[in-house]
Amino acid sequence: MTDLQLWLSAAEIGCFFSLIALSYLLIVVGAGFFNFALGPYAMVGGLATSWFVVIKEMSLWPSIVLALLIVVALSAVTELVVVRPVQRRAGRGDLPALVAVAAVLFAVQQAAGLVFGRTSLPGQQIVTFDPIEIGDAFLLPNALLLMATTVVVFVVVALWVRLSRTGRLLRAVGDNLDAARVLGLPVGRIRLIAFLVGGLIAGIAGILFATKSGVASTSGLSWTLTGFLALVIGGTGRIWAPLVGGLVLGCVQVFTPYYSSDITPQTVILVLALLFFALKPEGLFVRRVRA
Amino acid sequence: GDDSDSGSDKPEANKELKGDPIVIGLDEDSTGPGASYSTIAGKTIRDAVDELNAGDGILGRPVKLIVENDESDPTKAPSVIRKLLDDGAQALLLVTASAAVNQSKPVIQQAQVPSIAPIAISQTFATPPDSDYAFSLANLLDNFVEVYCGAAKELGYSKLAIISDNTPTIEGVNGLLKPGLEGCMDLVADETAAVDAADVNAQVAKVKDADPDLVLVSSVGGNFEVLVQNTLKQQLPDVQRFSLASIGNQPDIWKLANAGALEDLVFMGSIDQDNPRTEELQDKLRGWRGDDDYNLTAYDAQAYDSVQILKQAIEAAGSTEGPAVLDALQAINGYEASFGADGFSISFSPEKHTGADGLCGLVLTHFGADNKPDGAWDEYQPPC
Amino acid sequence: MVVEGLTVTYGAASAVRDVSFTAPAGVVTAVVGPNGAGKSSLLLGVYGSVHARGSVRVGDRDMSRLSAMSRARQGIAIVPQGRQLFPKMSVRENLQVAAEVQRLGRDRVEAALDRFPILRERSGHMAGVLSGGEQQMLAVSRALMGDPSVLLLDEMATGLAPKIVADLVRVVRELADQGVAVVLADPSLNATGAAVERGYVLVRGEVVAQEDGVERLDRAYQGAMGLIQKELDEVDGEVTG
Amino acid sequence: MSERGEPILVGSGLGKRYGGVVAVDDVSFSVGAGEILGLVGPNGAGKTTLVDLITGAQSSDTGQLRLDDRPVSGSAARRARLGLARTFQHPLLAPEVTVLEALVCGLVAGRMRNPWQQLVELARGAVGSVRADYPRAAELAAELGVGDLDRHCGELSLGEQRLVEVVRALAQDPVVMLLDEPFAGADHAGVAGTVEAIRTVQSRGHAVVLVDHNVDLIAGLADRLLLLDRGRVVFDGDPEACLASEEMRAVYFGGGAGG
Amino acid sequence: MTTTEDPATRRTAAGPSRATDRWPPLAAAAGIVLLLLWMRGSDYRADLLVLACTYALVALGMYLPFVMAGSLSMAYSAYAAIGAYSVGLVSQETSLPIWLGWLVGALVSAVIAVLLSLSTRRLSGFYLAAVTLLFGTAFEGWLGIFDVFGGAGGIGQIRAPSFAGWEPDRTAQVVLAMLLVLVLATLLDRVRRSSWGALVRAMREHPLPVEASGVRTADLTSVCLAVGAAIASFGGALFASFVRGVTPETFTLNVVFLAIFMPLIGGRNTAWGAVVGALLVVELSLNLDVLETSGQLVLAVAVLLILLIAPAGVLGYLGQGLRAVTGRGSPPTARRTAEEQA
Ligand SMILES: Nc1ncnc2c1ncn2[C@@H]1O[C@H](COP(=O)(O)OP(=O)(O)OP(=O)(O)O)[C@@H](O)[C@H]1O
Ligand SMILES: Nc1ncnc2c1ncn2[C@@H]1O[C@H](COP(=O)(O)OP(=O)(O)OP(=O)(O)O)[C@@H](O)[C@H]1O
Ligand SMILES: [Mg+2]
Ligand SMILES: [Mg+2]
Repeated sequence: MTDLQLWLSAAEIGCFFSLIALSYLLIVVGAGFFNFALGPYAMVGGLATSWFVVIKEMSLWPSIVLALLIVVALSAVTELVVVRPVQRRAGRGDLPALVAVAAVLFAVQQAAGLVFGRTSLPGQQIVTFDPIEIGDAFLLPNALLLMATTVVVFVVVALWVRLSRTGRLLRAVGDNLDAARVLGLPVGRIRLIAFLVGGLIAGIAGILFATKSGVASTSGLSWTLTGFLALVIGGTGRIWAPLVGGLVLGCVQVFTPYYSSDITPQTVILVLALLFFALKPEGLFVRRVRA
Repeated sequence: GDDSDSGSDKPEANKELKGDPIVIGLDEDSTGPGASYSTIAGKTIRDAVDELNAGDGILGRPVKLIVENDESDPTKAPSVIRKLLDDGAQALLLVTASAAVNQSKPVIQQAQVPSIAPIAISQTFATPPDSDYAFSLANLLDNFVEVYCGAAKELGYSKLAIISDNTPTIEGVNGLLKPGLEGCMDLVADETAAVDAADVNAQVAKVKDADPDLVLVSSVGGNFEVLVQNTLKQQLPDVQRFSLASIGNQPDIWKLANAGALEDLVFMGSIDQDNPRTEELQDKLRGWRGDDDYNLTAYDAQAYDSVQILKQAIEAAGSTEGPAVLDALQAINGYEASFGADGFSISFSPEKHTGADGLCGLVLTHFGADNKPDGAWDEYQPPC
Repeated sequence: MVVEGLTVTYGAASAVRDVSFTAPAGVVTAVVGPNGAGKSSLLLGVYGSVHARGSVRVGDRDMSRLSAMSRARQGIAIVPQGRQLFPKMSVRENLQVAAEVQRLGRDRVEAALDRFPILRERSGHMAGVLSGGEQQMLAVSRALMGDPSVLLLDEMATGLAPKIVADLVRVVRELADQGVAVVLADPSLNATGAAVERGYVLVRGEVVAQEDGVERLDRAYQGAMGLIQKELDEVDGEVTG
Repeated sequence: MSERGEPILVGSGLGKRYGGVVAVDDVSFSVGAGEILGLVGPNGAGKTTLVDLITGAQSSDTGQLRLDDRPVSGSAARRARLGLARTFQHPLLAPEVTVLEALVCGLVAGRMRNPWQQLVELARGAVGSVRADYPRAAELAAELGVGDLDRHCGELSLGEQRLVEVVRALAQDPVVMLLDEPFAGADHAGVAGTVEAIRTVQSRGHAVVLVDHNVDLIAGLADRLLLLDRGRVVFDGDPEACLASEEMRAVYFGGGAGG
Repeated sequence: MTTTEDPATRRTAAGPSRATDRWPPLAAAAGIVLLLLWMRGSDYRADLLVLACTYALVALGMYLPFVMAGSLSMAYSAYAAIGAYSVGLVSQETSLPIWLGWLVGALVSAVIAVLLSLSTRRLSGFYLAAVTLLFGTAFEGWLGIFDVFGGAGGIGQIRAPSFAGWEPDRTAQVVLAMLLVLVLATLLDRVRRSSWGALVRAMREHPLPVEASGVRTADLTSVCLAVGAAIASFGGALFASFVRGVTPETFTLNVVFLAIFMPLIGGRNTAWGAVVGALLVVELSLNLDVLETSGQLVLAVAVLLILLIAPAGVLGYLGQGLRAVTGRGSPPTARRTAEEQA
């Protein structure tokens, strides 16, 4: 495990996974279910940016802003037009919401295919300087940007959730929705904020990661799944847990194929997960309260 | 529903065609993982049918194309074929992933409907069992092996590394390729990555450790191939890279690569601008699409040729009766293809349902510094 | 506070039907009734956190159109029934959340922690690990945090030891004396009767009696329950007979 | 069946601490056949925790428990199979289950002790050979005054839910039934139903452990009172004596104010 | 195939009534006859029906653990694949009748389901979803790697099913498949309304009191998952027996998502909802030419519309309509605690 290049790769993709996982976590905290539509949000972020730049020949920054607006709008629509009415009508519990966002996942993916085309588009380089050479390894400008952004996002979100008014209300809504409603917390607004911030982070992640090998309308599902895995590995107990999860997942994905061509990363993750659950059955970072 | 760009001059339908239309079923992969290449062929098939309808049709009858999408899902493929048959398809064109194509063989066999897989390169489809009515056009993988080995011998490559994606299609391809390649080179590294992998530095690092003369990327193309080529270019800038056909036939993908990342990559092309029929078809497509820069791909040519071959066969048979058309197809001999080198031809016989005659349907093509194919590779070309 | 024509519905069923009542400032008004009569629904309807029709006025301000949060900011406070806390947040954070809803300062949070010694002691613990009574204390001091002008107490004494109840009764009386309109809902007047001055009997979502004085109220309640018992017996008789 | 008064459930030296908080401290008690043991004490005295320790909802740090003279240990489910049934201080009823179904759960639980029994019961459910549970549950509900059997538990008021929980516990036909504040927020009918349930258990020669702050009620029902304060037993004995005791006044009523 | 949905009218105090027990299967039997009339002669429609039965079995497999017990397992693609490959392997490696593959597949799936659930028995449902998801994706990889499974090409030319010398033709196979679905749905629906079902549904929201009444909820969850996995593996076995082939890509994660959709769009208050959902999914994603191609988009939008318009699913909606017509009972009032002020 001395090849620096591999560590850099692991860190890069790990950062991407952890950003998606962080968006998951925010929505888990605020709304109490897994928003499987996050992968497609990230995809739309990346794809729309490239579409504006490549097909519509707009310049980069307006494209990014426009794409992020689209993503954030999508996220808001998911909450306002889909999840909220569905939960109101079908009763609470995560089942209807889960099914609804799974449907959104497919709808966004297909709709993006219709709008932006089904072929891949190249990701847009936001910063351009020569790759930094560290020993015989290269750090690409966008990888550096992705890592730096990840650190900033995590710090900001952690502070926000812990210390800000909205952050505290967000945790309260996630902790006991009934109580939040009874006390008159602005539940709808808080949840919307969770979706907006979650969508924004996913969108940024998608834009930054698209430079790696382009982005296509079908990227959404696999991003949804890898983000979910990162969340699983890290757990939902702490804000920085997704970062841990994402980096672990990144390492597994990079180093498994390096050390064995027969064992797939999925197998390694499965074995790791089983071992981990066997050794630490109470899970990571759980907080127990009484019944 | 096709997009009719303003600048195009699409052929107008000939109003004089009479009689029941001849129904051709098209299984296209318009939304699944194979959409990026399947739709290229699908579009050209539509154009070719429009062209027929603007001319004499087939047997003086109009041609109707019915389209279904199996999303590259082998589970769905047989049903999609049956649906096309239910809707009256008298011949089938299958431009979908090979795993899906292979699943539909028993259905085709049972229904006795002549079927062509224009872009398939796997042996399985057009060889027994259940292949009485199944035909393929392009050069198959054993030809690929001959060409790669020919190049290796000519240029003195002895250490080969392969990087593959994990799709069933490629696994099938590799199963046929590898034994052949091992006959002419040492396989020093054989790496696989998930087709949706986010990073392939690990695989490339292992390839680097093996110090090969030649790296072959075996993939369905798309983002995966770009990721590999980007990484290879960075980590092993001086090693010769070969690829299968896909990357050359997916113009949209080239843009995804880092600047110059595809330079000197050699792929198994099938387009040779010296072939007059190639040029003719390219001009046609440019006209139809109103795009003067359109670069003809092998998928376009193979799709176009398959429609022409069907037309020939049905007209020779005088009807659309399956067995009659089958006989006529098996009598196709020396059809001059619009892909491959000048002189490349396609023939079928009862024993040979794979069309390509000889190796020169394949043209080793290399990329230029602008990440675009830059014509036939100077170093080596297969003999005809 | 004046409430007119209040109707609370859950989906198709209505829990409170067209109830009107007043809760004058400076007075402790009780709402008594059997389990399921609609007392809690009534209080929540007044507070604005369930779907309700009808008008709620405090002084001359009409609250009917306001959200629960706005009503809280206008000085309505509630001790809801059941465990309406945020179990995985600390005791202090629970108070902070309520303070944020009402836009109150930090000092209020600290003051609320001091209302019961145990809360200060446990201020860093998660609210979910407190004992039932301790949780109730947290809910009470949360409601008293912001100097409300209307105080809605739903089974305030639930799970509290007699000593604490006695203290609370005293506090409630004091607040009333300072001009707060207190509404106290309970299925029985045993524990909290000492605080009550007047009240309503609520049965099946409707007000069936209004009385001044605890004894008279209690008698009216007993009477209403006896009536119901008789009604039930009659129905039973019809069915079996 | 044990002779009345013969100890059924005996705890000795039970203790539990959470970090620095001592919730239960060296508590010993005993409850006999047909007896009712009342647990009283100020808020946070450790009553619920003691119930948790007995039923296995929490594991105890110290002490032993014997039921019918056999040691009791292990998970909550295991102890329940030995005959312990309980209610929760805050009712825990699944909102989408009807009242009748909630009671049926109590009846069927005893037949599903291990995976095999669960499979067998599943098969019996599939072929529809178990229909007796529903009428029996309905009968029980009628006896204890639980109405609205077809309503969903989530639609019940809190007081109604509490009574349903008591009846569910009774449906398990427990050897020892532990009720955590069943009278809190109950109306006349609720109190009557709960008392009926307690009497039923008692009449079967089984025991009841009763926690509540309604001292009058509990003193009237219980054969014995255990007064807890800060996790320790400060008084153990006859209800009358307990009510009159100095300890009671000091730790519970405070300043002489009677219940 | 409609049942009365409202649990409140569904049961009298005497328990599940015999009338509501009987007529859904009768309606379903009538449905089978109609579907057979519709299918007559068309191979394609036979395919669709078998695909619908396959999906229905996978969805029924999810019914017990997911809809009733609330445990989301995402390994259903793997269970279906296990069923299919068992049939394939029995056909390829032995000369035993292929229906043995059905049993083997069910057994193996059940065992795996139990092992996976044991590994997370003390964790929240989220971890079960995760582990099963991991298993599902890893399993797909293993199918491609190990030679016995035939690599990427999978196993083809599976022997035709036969029972004691009788080889049912395609139509007979379709009929058998539909009967199997009918029987399983009937049984599952009875289970849902039995006391066992009540306990499982109670456990979903609050495991603690169930545990406190003497039932190990972890065991009960495992039992649900095992039974569900076995039923889902029948789906795979059915598909492989009918299509007579299977590849690693036959059952992918897509199937899992579809199976999550099905019980909800059909109606989660009855096991028949899963069946109706499967029919709808097949109809929407394969047989409908609304947008020439994008079945997935149509399906996704349809799912959303159903969730919004008929939250109790299609059957729930029909049931409500039926009740409105016959004037029996009131619509179910969903639990709406402290509904948010508009
Ligand atoms: N979330 C809900 N959904 C449907 N019905 C409800 C809901 N909450 C309460 N109800 C019904 O509304 C009626 C009034 O309930 P409410 O809780 O207001 O009664 P209560 O008088 O406070 O009773 P208790 O003394 O038991 O607390 C009851 O019949 C109850 O079943
Ligand atoms: N998990 C825990 N962590 C920290 N402290 C705890 C925990 N569980 C209980 N306690 C503390 O233990 C003490 C005893 O709690 P318990 O619930 O047993 O009291 P109780 O006698 O039932 O009181 P009440 O009458 O208010 O219900 C309380 O002070 C409580 O805060
Ligand atoms: Mg109430
Ligand atoms: Mg307690």
